[in-house]
Amino acid sequence: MTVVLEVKNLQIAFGGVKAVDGLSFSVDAKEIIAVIGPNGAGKTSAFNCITGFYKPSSGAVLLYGQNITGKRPADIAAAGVSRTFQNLRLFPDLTVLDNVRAGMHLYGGQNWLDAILHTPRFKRSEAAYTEEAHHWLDFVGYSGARGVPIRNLSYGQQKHVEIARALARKSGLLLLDEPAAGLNYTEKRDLLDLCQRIRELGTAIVLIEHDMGLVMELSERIVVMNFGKEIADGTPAEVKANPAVIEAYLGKDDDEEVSARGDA
Amino acid sequence: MIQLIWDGLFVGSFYALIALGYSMVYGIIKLLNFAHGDIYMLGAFIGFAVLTSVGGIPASLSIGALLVVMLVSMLLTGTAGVLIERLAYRPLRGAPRLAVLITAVGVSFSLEYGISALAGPNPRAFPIRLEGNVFVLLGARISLPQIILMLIAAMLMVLLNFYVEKTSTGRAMRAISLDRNASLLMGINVNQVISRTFFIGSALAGAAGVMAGAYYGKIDFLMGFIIGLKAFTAAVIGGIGNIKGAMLGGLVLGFVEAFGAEWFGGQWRDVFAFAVLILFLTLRPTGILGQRVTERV
Amino acid sequence: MAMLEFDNVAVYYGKVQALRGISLTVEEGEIVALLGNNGAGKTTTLSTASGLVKSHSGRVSFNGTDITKAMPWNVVGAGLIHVPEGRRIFSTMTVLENLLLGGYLVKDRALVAKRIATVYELLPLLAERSTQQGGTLSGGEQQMLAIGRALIAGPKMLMLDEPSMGLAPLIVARVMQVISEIRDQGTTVLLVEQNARAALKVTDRAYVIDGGTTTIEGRAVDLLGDSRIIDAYLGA
Amino acid sequence: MSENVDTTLAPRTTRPPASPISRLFESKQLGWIALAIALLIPLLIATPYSLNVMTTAAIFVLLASGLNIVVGYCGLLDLGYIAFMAVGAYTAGIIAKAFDLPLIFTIPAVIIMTVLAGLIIGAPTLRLRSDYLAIVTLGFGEITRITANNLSITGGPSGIFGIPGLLKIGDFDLQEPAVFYYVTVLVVAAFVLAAARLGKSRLGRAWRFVREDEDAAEAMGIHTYKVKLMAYIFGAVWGGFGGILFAAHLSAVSPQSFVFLQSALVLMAVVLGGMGNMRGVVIGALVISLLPELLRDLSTYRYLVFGLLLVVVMVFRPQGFWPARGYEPERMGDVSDRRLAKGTVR
Amino acid sequence: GGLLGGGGNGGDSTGDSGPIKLGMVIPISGSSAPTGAYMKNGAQLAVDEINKAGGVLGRQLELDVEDEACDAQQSVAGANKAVSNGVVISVGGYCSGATLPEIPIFQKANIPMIIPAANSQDLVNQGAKNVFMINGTGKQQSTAALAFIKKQKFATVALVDDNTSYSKDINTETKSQIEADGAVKVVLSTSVTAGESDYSSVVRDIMGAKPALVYWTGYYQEGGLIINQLKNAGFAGQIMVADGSVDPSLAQIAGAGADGVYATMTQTPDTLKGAEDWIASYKKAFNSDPGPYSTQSYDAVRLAAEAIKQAKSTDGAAIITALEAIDGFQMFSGPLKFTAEHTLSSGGFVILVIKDGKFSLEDDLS
Ligand SMILES: Nc1ncnc2c1ncn2[C@@H]1O[C@H](COP(=O)(O)OP(=O)(O)OP(=O)(O)O)[C@@H](O)[C@H]1O
Ligand SMILES: Nc1ncnc2c1ncn2[C@@H]1O[C@H](COP(=O)(O)OP(=O)(O)OP(=O)(O)O)[C@@H](O)[C@H]1O
Ligand SMILES: CC(C)C[C@H](N)C(=O)O
Ligand SMILES: [Mg+2]
Ligand SMILES: [Mg+2]
Repeated sequence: MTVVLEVKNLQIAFGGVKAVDGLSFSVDAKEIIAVIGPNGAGKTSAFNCITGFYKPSSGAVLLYGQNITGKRPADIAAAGVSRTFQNLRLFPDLTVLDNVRAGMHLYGGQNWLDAILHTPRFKRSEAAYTEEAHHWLDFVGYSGARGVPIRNLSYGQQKHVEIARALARKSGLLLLDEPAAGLNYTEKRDLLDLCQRIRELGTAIVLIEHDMGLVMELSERIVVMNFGKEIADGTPAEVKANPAVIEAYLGKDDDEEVSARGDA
Repeated sequence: MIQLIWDGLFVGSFYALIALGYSMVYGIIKLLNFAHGDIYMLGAFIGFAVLTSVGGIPASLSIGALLVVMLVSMLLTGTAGVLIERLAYRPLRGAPRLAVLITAVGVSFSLEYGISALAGPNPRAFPIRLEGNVFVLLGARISLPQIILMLIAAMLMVLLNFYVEKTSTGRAMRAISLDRNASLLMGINVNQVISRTFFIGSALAGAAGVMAGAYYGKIDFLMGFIIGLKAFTAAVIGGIGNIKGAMLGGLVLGFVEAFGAEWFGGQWRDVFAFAVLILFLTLRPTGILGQRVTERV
Repeated sequence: MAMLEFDNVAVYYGKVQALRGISLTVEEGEIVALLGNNGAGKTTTLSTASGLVKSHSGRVSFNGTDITKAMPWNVVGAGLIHVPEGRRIFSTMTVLENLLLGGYLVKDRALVAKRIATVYELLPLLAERSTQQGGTLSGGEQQMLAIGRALIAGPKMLMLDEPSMGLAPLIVARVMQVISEIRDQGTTVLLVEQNARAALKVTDRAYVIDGGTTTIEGRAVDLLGDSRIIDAYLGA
Repeated sequence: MSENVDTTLAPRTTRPPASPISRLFESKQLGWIALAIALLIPLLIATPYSLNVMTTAAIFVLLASGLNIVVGYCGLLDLGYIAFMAVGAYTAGIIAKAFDLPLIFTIPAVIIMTVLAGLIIGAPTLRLRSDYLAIVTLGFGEITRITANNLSITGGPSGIFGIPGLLKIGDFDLQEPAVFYYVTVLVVAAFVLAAARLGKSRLGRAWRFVREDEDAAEAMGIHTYKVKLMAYIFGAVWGGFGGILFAAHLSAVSPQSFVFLQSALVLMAVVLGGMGNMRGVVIGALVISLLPELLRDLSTYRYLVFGLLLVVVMVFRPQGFWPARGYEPERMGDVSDRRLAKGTVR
Repeated sequence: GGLLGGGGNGGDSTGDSGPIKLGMVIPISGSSAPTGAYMKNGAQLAVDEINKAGGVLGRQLELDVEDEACDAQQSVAGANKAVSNGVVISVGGYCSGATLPEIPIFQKANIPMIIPAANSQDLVNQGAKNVFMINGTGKQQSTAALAFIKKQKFATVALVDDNTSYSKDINTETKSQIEADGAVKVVLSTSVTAGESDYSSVVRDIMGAKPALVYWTGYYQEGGLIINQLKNAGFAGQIMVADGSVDPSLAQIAGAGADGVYATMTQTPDTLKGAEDWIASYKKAFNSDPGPYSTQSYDAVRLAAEAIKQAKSTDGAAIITALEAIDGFQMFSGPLKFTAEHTLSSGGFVILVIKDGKFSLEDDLS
């Protein structure tokens, strides 16, 4: 198994708050890993450190063994990390298709001179962009209008577009920050299915999620954080039974909040 | 040297007073109100009209008369600001920000050439002129009118700062600037608060206009243009949208200009001032007091 | 008399019709849930009540007064408070300032202070963070703040748009508990939730919105056993 | 945007699908029709005045199309855009006069100088957001003008006069007003077309991504710095060519032509026309440059009326005359906007 | 005619019937607008008088005023408009910077220019055959200034301009003449930015340099402020201003300190004997006092009429020949005879002084 991502002893603090305080985990190819933990545990901050939006104060992030710690987001993205955001970060005035095309920026295929001269190369690459965009929208099961600006979409629709955009990046690692938030039961089932199909593309997934049903069913391993620290790392079954995790996060009455239950 | 600092401080307080209105309006509706300098001009002309219609004023009364005229002018420019917002800016709520900016330029043209059509394009000598004892302090010549004007300016600024920082209307202003729809859900009458902001900002500019008329002695229909740009600059140096920053920015700009003129000669003063500004902003991209918005991703 | 009543309300965004005749009632003291797929029109329904969105036709009334055309601040003044989707915390203001803004229309300062104290009791996490900037709170912390902020206004009725979104399981339970506590203290609640199972546990009645119209209505206990609901929103 | 929210509550632009008329307007042929009209007009009215005004308007269109790259596409508020035209005009004027060269031969030098100017102005502004950027660009504009006013190589406040024409071969002089008008229109049309094409390319999309959300753009692997610099450079080159035409047209360059107001007017053209949409911007530029001329006979009331008209127009058309539509065909080769936001995801 | 109508009625006044059109491109908007109004009135007065007396060549005169806002681009449009409207001669020109690019346009259209006010040396340097200047040039003004400075034995001089071409022109010219002469010392030569209110920095510089005379070469708006601020700062030396500052408002703006301020200026109606009637008729026509360049504009029109009369034609070349031949035509600045450069033989500069807020003749430098 090749190791895709390795996070070693990551730390970052804001003022007095140690948002991430010594996080370490690694992700193998095609693996799906969940990061869970109470609100404010530092999950999103960890994502931000990995993707270069925050500069970690110490620790290292290795992608395919190559150190990417502290590089700027665009370089990390180019190195092969793709992500979605907890609060949607789409381009609201642009069309659905353009939003997905954003994920294909690194494909290249044309330069500005091609564009000005409308060379055949340019036309070919534009056609390819559009075709790919439709492909990824179909892949995530998006059935809404595609030529309209993102603003006109409901929240759930936007979530799908964001995933399509991230997939269009075709990178080996996908970080999803709470993809199921705001989705109802049926939609979560679709998401589950989608993640499995993504894995089949050869992409490893790290997802932050609060929906335990989804997490338990989907992930091979779960990293649990609390107050920036890692309090557990193991299989779903191990984590579920871990008293510290129950205490800090799950609560005793574990099936209460699970809307997408494992046995569904 | 002391003279230099004093002169910079004095001009700077004019900049600051106008920058305040700029910054307030910017803070709340993110509008670079290019017509703001023209409100200052309007204030001066209202003062002029009031004074000439009253007729001769005994020189001894000039400070008192000035204060009264200033109040009248503040009231009227404030109202003008509210009207302009109503008619020209409010219909553009929710429109792209630059659209409002262009409207503001249109308003600026209208004010300038409207006054020029009404009062003629000639510069006018202001009917009262603040003249007073000059004394020398640490080698700098300082005049009584300068001190009085700076006191008035400082007082207005302190009041305003209190209003914005400590009252609930002030808090509402800041809230609107952050998220207008969420402010609506707090029960904030957004229209009313914006109107108030325009009133206050414009009244301050009006006060500055009267003060400038009385101190410098000349007013004309284009007098707001350059100082408007300066105030804009000052507001940005201070951290646009930030009230204290605007005051500070005004004073800093006054100093930088004074030193620029001293070191490089009058013709290079603005080049120096802008170069300093650019350099400064590259080092501190959000101005002196502007919040470094740690964007959460 | 119903506390909140929608009578055949239609809403357009430009030429897109989002609501195609919503009718519903919420009685005083009830917790009513609104369920529905993404894009069904739940958020639009709440926004219409709070005056953020203007309806095309139909009528909305609150406590017997017609608020169809009321301005948002008048709706708030009447005691109908909307906690919006996505929390919408004032990001560069402190937690305390956010709470104070919740009490913007309350002229009695002592009352505001008292309510803040109550909120701090109810949601102790906020007390700890009272001087932190709202924008730097974690998602769950922000949701607490949004609810707390709404309570400072002293609402007669609270409309919550997906309050459990992004919250940890323990907190979801806590939020639902807080919602029942709020109701027990006399505040009526209209709750939009994707987490139907959690929502139906605390609600009295629920409506399902589909394609901009209210399709199913019933008591929560009944709906929990309704196959249409189970298939679409609960899972077996 | 730092808002910690989704966009559901934010004011949205909801534009209906294209009506048949606007579809006609958006057709590919429109540009050619406009060009044909521009080329035919002199056959109807060819007074020195109308030629002069139309030439000025055409140059203004070029400027607006350049600024549209910076502001409309990339969202960088530039209040000192006229500086690029100044750099172009002075470079061309100085070189042409010093070596008594037709202006056409100064093109390489102008490109070099404007690219440099784009880099110099772009580099320090890259970290700045929106309005801080505005003041810095305004500052650069003023620095450029005042420097030109104070240096002797630029002719000081009087500027440079008697600049040679674009090109003269025997009896054929491009400077002949009607000929010059045609040359200008063709050059401008080429630049406008190029700018419009850039807008619809990978680079053009990258500009828009940066405009909408820099962080998200970075996450897509887009180097926001590089992309913004490209916008400045293209804008600068467009401005530089505007400068050459300007110098040729007036045969004179002086600092008063590059005051802040000029930058504001170009910006006005872009916004009034419809940011980001090249066709709209062309119309905006024509309106902004022709309107004051049409109002010339009002003499003293000219700018009062101009100002009021601006306000009224903006109030009634806040998006500009012809904004970027924000829609595209649903499928390739599909002209209609099928299935408007009706479909829900499930 | 508007933008589109320009061609329709243009051209015919060069024919033999209808009114003869005089073009006048001057600032109607912008910060120089006040002077534009004075000039327009002065010209209109002459047109009316001439028309009342039967016109020229049996035809009436008509003034075509175009705005240039002191901006090159606008003046080019204005000049082209005038050409399209069929003017046979131009009698405008206030801002040198805006007037310069008009020259090739009028030249190409074979239209002579009588420039009443603009007087930068650059205008002369163009060497255009069709340009005639009836205001003294910058060089002549500097010469007059130096003559007066030496006469009054001012040992040290500070030169201040406003960074416009006209103003800087006089500053540099005066400076080089003074330096060439050697008797007087220039202790400061600097610029300010026009359009502001606070000139404390230049005041500081002047106070530091302690000149016996300050020569302000810009316009009256800023001139008034600088005089006032200098006096408030306790400046004890003398102040002199150039012709751009000669305006009744100068003294009003400068306030109490204005008395005793000198000016280099061509004769104005106020200082001319026998101009009272003229002032009265101006007042009657426009209900206001004449201002700077009202007289020159008036003279420009009269001169144009005279030249057309002499040429017996409205053809440009004929008018130019007639203008070159004119000798002894009476103007406010005295009898006219153009030099080979088409400028006044003597600038006609005199020194005025402000007394009780009014300019009066101090020294005719003869
Ligand atoms: N830019 C910032 N400035 C200051 N504090 C921050 C910043 N970003 C995060 N924090 C703080 O760091 C802690 C961790 O936040 P983070 O967003 O990573 O939590 P999380 O685990 O993603 O929580 P949730 O599940 O609620 O989204 C929180 O206490 C938060 O307030
Ligand atoms: N401002 C808007 N402009 C255009 N269309 C809109 C706008 N807001 C919502 N819509 C459309 O109206 C419909 C209802 O949207 P709404 O946000 O009310 O749905 P919702 O039920 O809250 O969905 P979700 O669960 O995803 O939040 C959707 O189809 C959406 O695309
Ligand atoms: C005083 C004026 C006659 C000077 C004129 N403005 C010029 O530029 O030449
Ligand atoms: Mg998070
Ligand atoms: Mg919703």
